[in-house]
Amino acid sequence: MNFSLLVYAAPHSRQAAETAYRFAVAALAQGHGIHRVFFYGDGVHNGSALASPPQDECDLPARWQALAKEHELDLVVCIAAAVRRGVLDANEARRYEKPGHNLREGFELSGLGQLAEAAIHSDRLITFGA
Amino acid sequence: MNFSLLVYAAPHSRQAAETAYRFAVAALAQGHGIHRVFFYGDGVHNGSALASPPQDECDLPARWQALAKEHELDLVVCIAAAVRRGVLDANEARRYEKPGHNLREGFELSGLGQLAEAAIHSDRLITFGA
Amino acid sequence: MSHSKTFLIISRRPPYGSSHARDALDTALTTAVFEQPVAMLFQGDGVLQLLKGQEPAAVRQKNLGATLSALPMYDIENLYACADALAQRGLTQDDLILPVQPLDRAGIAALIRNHDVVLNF
Amino acid sequence: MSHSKTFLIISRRPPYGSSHARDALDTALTTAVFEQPVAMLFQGDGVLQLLKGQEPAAVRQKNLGATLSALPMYDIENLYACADALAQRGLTQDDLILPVQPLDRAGIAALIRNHDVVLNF
Amino acid sequence: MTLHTLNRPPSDRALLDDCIAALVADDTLLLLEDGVYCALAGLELPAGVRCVALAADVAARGIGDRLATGIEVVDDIGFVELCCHHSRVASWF
Amino acid sequence: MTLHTLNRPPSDRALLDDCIAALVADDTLLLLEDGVYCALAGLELPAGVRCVALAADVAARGIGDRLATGIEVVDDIGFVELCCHHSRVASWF
Repeated sequence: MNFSLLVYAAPHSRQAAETAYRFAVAALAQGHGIHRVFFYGDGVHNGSALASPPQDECDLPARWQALAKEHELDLVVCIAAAVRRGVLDANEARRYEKPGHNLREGFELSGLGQLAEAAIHSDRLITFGA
Repeated sequence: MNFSLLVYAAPHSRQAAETAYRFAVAALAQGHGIHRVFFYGDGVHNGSALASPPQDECDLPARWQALAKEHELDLVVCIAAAVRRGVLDANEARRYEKPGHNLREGFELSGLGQLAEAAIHSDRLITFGA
Repeated sequence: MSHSKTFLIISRRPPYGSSHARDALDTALTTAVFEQPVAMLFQGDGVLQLLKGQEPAAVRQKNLGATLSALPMYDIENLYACADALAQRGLTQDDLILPVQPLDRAGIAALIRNHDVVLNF
Repeated sequence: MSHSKTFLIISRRPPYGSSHARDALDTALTTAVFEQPVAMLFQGDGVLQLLKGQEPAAVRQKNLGATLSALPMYDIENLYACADALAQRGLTQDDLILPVQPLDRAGIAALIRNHDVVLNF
Repeated sequence: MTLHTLNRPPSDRALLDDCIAALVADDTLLLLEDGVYCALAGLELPAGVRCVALAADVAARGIGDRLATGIEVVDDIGFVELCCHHSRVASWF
Repeated sequence: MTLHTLNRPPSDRALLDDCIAALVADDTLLLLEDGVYCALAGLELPAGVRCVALAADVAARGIGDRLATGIEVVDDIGFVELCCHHSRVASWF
């Protein structure tokens, strides 16, 4: 089966982001596919390259990145939600004339249409909300 | 009268951050002092240097910065809450070996003790929560 | 079309206090642009989005009600509201910025069952 | 001391689902380190933080209950819980990781009135 | 004298109940953000408690004509003044 | 057949009521995160609705011995399987 995930919660602030990650791990372990993970609302902070949790806490952005690398996951961060909240890739940093960028490698910024596309082309879309 | 503000909500996601800003403007306009604005929890995102809202939306990090410059406000972002959430100054970026930093000029990272100190040395502490 | 699904967006939050209502609306509009059939259900505090007379300039936000009233122009014409939520808040059609079909519990359950994708905000 | 105030931290959220409970606790501990008198009130879902037997390793979080049980060691000994919140959830002192004083409505109102600084989480 | 602020709608019944339970005579309850929806129905408050709603939030939500009787509207300046005239501020959210 | 997930405690009564109202026979209600506290009291669900709670969240909150009768516990693998066995997933939060 082919899943897509909508992650609508930030790490640390809400548990939902961690639940989504565990779901992704479990689904992949059972041999299912993950068409896309779409990060929306405060969920855009899952794509932070700068998040630096203490060593005894879960580093979700790093875990998503590692999982994506291992399984070639499509991690898409909603561009409109992200730029408002200060999550930028190099392109957007240039566009808004900002001194740096902080989107983690393995994530990409794209439009909300990618959520609709994911829902259309997956067997199930599961929302992890807050 | 001398106020301190505790801002526990991120811009865009929750209205409380904007309410806090309006309160600060109103208090200063009436001639009151603001001892400190302390940003905690998701409120740390008020200190983002990269937030890039559309031009017809309120850019709260920029407004806080301008208000602080005009009135010499002490804008303190809780360091523990901030580094978890990916809001770093140059020092923390070095400490965590991150490629960049994104704390806006005019804000500073410091410990939760600054909240206690603010409460002790202000006439009133007002929380803007979510 | 093999690659078409029906979407139901359930919007449960009041306007302005958080970004949920705006995000629900943006998702509905984007999905409609993708030419998927979209229905919206306003439930709980979400019905408060439909109130006439919103003036959010003082809180520096865009008028959500004005955008909502444009939904039919985007071919989002299946607009529903929880009848209980309207009644609990003393709201009738005259109070609302655009016409919505009130649904009872059974109607809402059927609405969910009749859509391929359900997105809650 | 002229520069001393009494703090009341009201913790209303359940553990783990959000960072509120952890932030309330960190604020209480930090304030105690600053040698200010700190009381904590667990109200609403906040009383669920006090339940014995928490094992949050599976959700990759630290044990909040274990930290709470250390509060008296930080000289935070004025620990209160809303009696109604405990009763509604069927909780008695035996279910809790540390002793707390149950307070009724009037007791909670008086507690707020008797502290200089009130911080809600 | 405590100023209590509340920023959640009345559907968050547990919060509203706890907030109201904490009110005593000479306290003021300030409704703001989504909390102004609590001003639509009459709230049963203890005697001697004043209830006010923040003007910008009332206008934003289009409920200026729907407030229950006895609820005053204050602007941001009024909010600041209320903070001055009470000994502490408790925020319910 | 819909899988409904709920991640808020029962004090969010308005959400729980709307979620329960949406359940019909052959649906499953999965309680997760703070939603597992809804498993402490018995929920009045329509006939033919299964109610399950996520194991990691039950353990985290120390409520394994307190679940109402009739509520099953599933692990993350079980969550994935539930998604497969229902035609859609509605998330209440």
